Amino acid sequence: MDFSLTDEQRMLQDGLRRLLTSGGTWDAVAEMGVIGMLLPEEKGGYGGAGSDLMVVFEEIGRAGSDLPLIDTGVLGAGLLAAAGQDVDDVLAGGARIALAHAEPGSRYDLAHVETRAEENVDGWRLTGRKSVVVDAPNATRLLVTARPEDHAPIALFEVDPKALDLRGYPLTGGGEAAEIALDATPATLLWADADAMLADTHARATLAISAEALGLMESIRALTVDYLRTRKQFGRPIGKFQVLQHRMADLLIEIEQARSAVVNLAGHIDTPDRDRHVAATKNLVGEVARLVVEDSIQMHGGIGVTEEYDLGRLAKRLSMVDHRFGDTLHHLERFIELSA
Amino acid sequence: MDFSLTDEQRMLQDGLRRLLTSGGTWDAVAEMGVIGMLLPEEKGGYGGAGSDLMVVFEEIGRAGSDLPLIDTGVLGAGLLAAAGQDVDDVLAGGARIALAHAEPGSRYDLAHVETRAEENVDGWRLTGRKSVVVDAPNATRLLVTARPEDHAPIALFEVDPKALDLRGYPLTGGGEAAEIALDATPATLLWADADAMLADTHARATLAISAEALGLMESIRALTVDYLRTRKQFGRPIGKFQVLQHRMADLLIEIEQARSAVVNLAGHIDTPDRDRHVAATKNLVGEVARLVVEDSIQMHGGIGVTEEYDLGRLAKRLSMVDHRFGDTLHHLERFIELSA
Amino acid sequence: MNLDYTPDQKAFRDEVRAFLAENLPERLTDKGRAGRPLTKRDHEEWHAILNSRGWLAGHWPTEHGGQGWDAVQRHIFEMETTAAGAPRIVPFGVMMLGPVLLKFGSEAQKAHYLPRILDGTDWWCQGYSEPGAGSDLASLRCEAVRDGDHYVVNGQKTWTTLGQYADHIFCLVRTSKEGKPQEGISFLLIDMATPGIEVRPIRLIDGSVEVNEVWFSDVRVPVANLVGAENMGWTIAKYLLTHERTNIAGVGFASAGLAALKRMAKGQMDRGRPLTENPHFAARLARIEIDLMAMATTNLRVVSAAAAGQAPGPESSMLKVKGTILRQEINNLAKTAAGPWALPFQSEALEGANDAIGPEGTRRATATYFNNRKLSIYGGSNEVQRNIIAKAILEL
Amino acid sequence: MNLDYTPDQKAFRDEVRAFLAENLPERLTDKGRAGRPLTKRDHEEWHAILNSRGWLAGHWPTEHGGQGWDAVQRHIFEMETTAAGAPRIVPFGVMMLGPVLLKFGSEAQKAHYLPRILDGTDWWCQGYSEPGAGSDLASLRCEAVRDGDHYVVNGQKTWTTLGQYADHIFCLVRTSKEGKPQEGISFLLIDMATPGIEVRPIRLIDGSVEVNEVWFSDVRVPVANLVGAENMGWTIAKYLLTHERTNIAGVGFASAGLAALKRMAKGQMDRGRPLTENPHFAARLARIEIDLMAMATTNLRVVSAAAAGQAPGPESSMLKVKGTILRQEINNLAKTAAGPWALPFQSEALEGANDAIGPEGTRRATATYFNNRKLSIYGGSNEVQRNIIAKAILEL
Repeated sequence: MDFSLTDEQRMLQDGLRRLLTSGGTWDAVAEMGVIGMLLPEEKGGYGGAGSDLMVVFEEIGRAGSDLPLIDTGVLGAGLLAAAGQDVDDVLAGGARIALAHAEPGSRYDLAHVETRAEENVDGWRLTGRKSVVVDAPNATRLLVTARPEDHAPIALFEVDPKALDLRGYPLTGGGEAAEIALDATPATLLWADADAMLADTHARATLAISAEALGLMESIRALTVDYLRTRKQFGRPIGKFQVLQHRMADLLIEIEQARSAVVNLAGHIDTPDRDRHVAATKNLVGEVARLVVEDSIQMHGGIGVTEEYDLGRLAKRLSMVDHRFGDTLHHLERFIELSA
Repeated sequence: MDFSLTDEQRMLQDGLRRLLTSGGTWDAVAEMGVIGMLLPEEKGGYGGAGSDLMVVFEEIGRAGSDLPLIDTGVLGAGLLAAAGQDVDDVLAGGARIALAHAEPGSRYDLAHVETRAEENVDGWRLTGRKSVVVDAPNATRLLVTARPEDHAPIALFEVDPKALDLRGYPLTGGGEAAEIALDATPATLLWADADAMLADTHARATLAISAEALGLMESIRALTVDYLRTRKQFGRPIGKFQVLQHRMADLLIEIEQARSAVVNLAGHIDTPDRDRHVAATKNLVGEVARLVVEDSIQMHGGIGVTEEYDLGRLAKRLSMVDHRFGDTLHHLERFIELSA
Repeated sequence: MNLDYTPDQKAFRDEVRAFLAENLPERLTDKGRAGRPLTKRDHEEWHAILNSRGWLAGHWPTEHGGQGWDAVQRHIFEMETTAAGAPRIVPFGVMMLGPVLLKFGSEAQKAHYLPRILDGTDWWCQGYSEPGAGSDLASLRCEAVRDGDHYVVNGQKTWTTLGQYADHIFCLVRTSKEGKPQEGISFLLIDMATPGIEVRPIRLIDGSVEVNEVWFSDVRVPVANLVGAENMGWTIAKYLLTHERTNIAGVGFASAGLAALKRMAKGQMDRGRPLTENPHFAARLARIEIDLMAMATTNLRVVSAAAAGQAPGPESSMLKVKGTILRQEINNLAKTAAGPWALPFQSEALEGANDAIGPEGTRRATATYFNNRKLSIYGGSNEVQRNIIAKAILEL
Repeated sequence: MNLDYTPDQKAFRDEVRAFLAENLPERLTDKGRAGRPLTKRDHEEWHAILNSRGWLAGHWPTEHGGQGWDAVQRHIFEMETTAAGAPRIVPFGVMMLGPVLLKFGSEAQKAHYLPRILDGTDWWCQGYSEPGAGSDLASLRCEAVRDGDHYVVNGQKTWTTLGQYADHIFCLVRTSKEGKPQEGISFLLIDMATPGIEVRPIRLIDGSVEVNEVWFSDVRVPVANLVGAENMGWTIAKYLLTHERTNIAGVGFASAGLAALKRMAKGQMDRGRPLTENPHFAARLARIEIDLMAMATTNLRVVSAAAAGQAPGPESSMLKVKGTILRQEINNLAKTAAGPWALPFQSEALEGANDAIGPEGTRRATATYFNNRKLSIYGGSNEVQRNIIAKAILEL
């Protein structure tokens, strides 16, 4: 039993924290080798353990960064590698990849794919709609899921993003996404039976976003503690009010719970019990995230919801964690099913 | 729109409160005419409005009384009157009635009756088990439900309690109950198709116990406010600690919610929307009861769980409200079904 | 005990309904339903419609252009207008300054200002909070120094809602530093066209620009604009905090919000069934509805007592706390129901662009969730309300 | 990062399991499973079994009859014994007084008392709380006045758990009224056979009689029974509050409680299906289990840091709060699961009567629910724990 980081992980943590504090760009992060840390050696990377993902994404969260590391690194590179593609260029930062999987009616159901793939003499063509495709407006490579027919396995394709009808928009808390309409769009088949690799990469993406949430919580906690110590009302620091003291103590307790949940998932990401931990962790992190968002804003008062103060942006990002890869309700139900 | 009581109701309230404070007995309460207030004129009583029940049972709860008014007055007299029986003697206090309806496996499901009724030349005989029959050890009359065959309507019988195998025991928070084994026990048929009258009397019993819960909450609130004002710790009344102040404020808010829920049910007990209000009120009262029980004990500290201090008994009675006529979970599910 | 309205109250309700059916512009209800913010013009249009019927300030006495409604009538009006999707009445003139002038204003002030509130000549905003004095109003520092027939005002106000639309502001200002902090505060009416006033918008995280900072530099305000006596501002502010708050629970908003949430959730598919059939979602919806059914009655009990002339106690604080918790709960569940559609940032600024993302009911869920965090912060934060309740019941 | 035990730790775990399989009497686990309270004899029997293996106080140093277990080994032992349904070790001698004597006791005290704790000669209880000093220990008044070679003790202690079984009590007593209240407190060992001591049971609402009042009238205690220096009692009490609390989260109890709850609920039918298939019940069960999975890891993180020699911070307070909330949540859900079977009053007194009502798992649900309200009250109430956490993080 050992909860400490390896020396390499500690170096990665320190380096990444410093880089992100000074406004690390996509290129700088890639150059540091961070993307390669997200994949195991057998897939071309040089990390890929649950704890590697935890270290990287906790820092991403702590900095409130909106670099699309989950999309390019965990989902994109993960799927490409699983499909037997060379990812050296991706790990070096040479591509930004978006995964167009969710559809307007799919909510959080990975199996809901109505986009249709048809093969003719020219190759494959895809028709359907893809929804809230994160980082698609900036992607140089686009992975798309579709089914050749009802009930067939989900197949993974690549589509040229330049050839697309793509409607981009900003995301709450940073970053961008797009709605994508496919209308007999030419595509290259990467893998015909992609269900397992989708489940696997989404489990890892759930770990990543949960760790990111943890980092966000830590930053919000620090901001709030600082505010309680310095902001004065009724003639004394508001942190002297017992009600706020206890609320802060409860937040701290719950953030520790979130950290443990992320540790649990990191430690089980490559075990048979993975899915149950995915559900437990994402549910707990979602519950705690709501508490942290709402209580930290409440303790700040009005300034907590202004754009110029940092809390608002962090709180928005943290609040949005519940809306990717399944929310608290979705994972509660999953946990019950998997526990039966 | 009028939330005030009639002059008669106010007199009843005052009189009953005075009587119960001085340790009112069953006979004294009956003599005051309280049982008759629970039934409408067409059933032989002289009250029976939702607000009549609310007034009576709020006082029962406030006093922490364990007089079996629900069992004899609401269920017993209610069912007898609905079955066309004369209830003058019951309203005068001449009988104590227990309803043996629930069975070991029925939980809160009114329709779950496996006790079998068989008719032969000597009349009806009942076989089965009845469970947690409140006040049965003291009952002079015993009503029993049974079915002549599977899926037949539930029929209502009367059985001589003296002829029974009855195992009595005390209840948490006061009063007694019994497990009853029926083995070809002779019985008199009162009504062959009793489903509707069971639903009706149980709706009224739910109103009664919800009002009783409200009275218990008010007494616990008063005890707790008093304790916060007088008990000193760290050199000042513990009511000076902001955390306890806010917790008490929240209790007060929730007790007002419980009062409103009881008012809602009292106002809808004879309307088509009755069942939805039964579910809403019992659910809310159960949730608030848990909060009041746990927080009042916590604010009292150790003394709150000692037998000699009054809080413990009141808290136990209040906590048991969730275990009669359906608990918060049962009524949550009912409310969802009825709202669909 | 009778939960039904009296025949007179029913008749009034029907009258309100008929008026709304006839006069409430569909353009405005559509905007409200889509969660799009109203322009100044929209508000003015609706105020004028109500005023034409004498209902803009129905709770004012008849001699000042109101109807003398009691608390129950006022409640009925609020419930009906909210249920119909009418815009809320901008409260600063009608709900706040009006009652203050009626209670504390001079005859000249009443004669001058009240008609101008009704006919829309003046648009008021509120200057209470300061950067260092939010919930702790007693520590406010914006000061008014007497100079002949004028006060000279210097300082800053903040969180001034819709201040960008206003041409007048009523302010709490410090006129004395003697005695207890709350004893040196006065209530002052200020024309925002006076030189030295600057309004700066504050952008909130939902993208909205409804609140503002207001800066005062040597702003000269006639002494005639003082309401009540000098240093009486605290009394006036407290009066507004406990009286005139029949709608503090926001039952109408909550009911409308819950209905919209249900409509929206029914249309969201979750693993092959409408989200409303997910038992865990249904449970949270049911808990809210059950709580709201009770709160509506708590509210009516308070309204009914107020109509019968009973003095308000800590009830308005209780309604404020429970009401804001419930509305925020509804907002949170709406954000949950929106699912992945909660992710796109759809601020007011996008309103005109006609390119909103996702099904209509989901589009403003996230923005509303964040915007309504304010409910438990402003108007006396919920912590301050709990202090008030505790003080009243514990008498310590 | 590795969540698995090391090979050595696994070997130790297997060793504990094998020992329990061999030596834990079924009679005791049966009693525990049925929720029946253990007698003094039961406890003594189990202590003797453990002591025969040297495991009664495995965390004590080897020279005093322990095994020198680190925090992880101690955790493994606690988890395994709880999972096997073994009685808990009565903590007052082994977990509380032992570590105090090891840290603060004289050589003579160690030599005399420690072996007697292990072999069961002495049964200790704790004299901390007083009627006016529960969470506020600094205000305690039970006083010890020096008189030659003795202290003369007068006053009252309360909430003395299992005091009716004890022959010795360790007490916090006031030896000085100078300075801050906590500066005049001393830690005293008292033989309960000394004249002037009276024990009166306190009956609790679950029917149990596990706590007591202890009265002292002119009780003469040899000065040699003082632990540490005079007026050093506060330091000793604080040491116990932050150290030696590896099991404060009660993960083992919670896990065993949750498992029992699941077993019981599966057997309760709810409208034709096992209660565990009611989605609303299942949701509450799942939330508890998810929270417990995380808390178990929080606990291990703290244990692991302690084993690595890190000083305890506010972590033990955090574990106390979360742990008691979770256990009380489990108790409440068990009461819910018991349904109407929660109604019969089944106190300890009925234990021998062999006439318990309802299915076995349901019988003690209500009593346990009420009895365990104490978890958030004693050992420093959860309010006091939150004060400690806030002080540590806010540094105000």
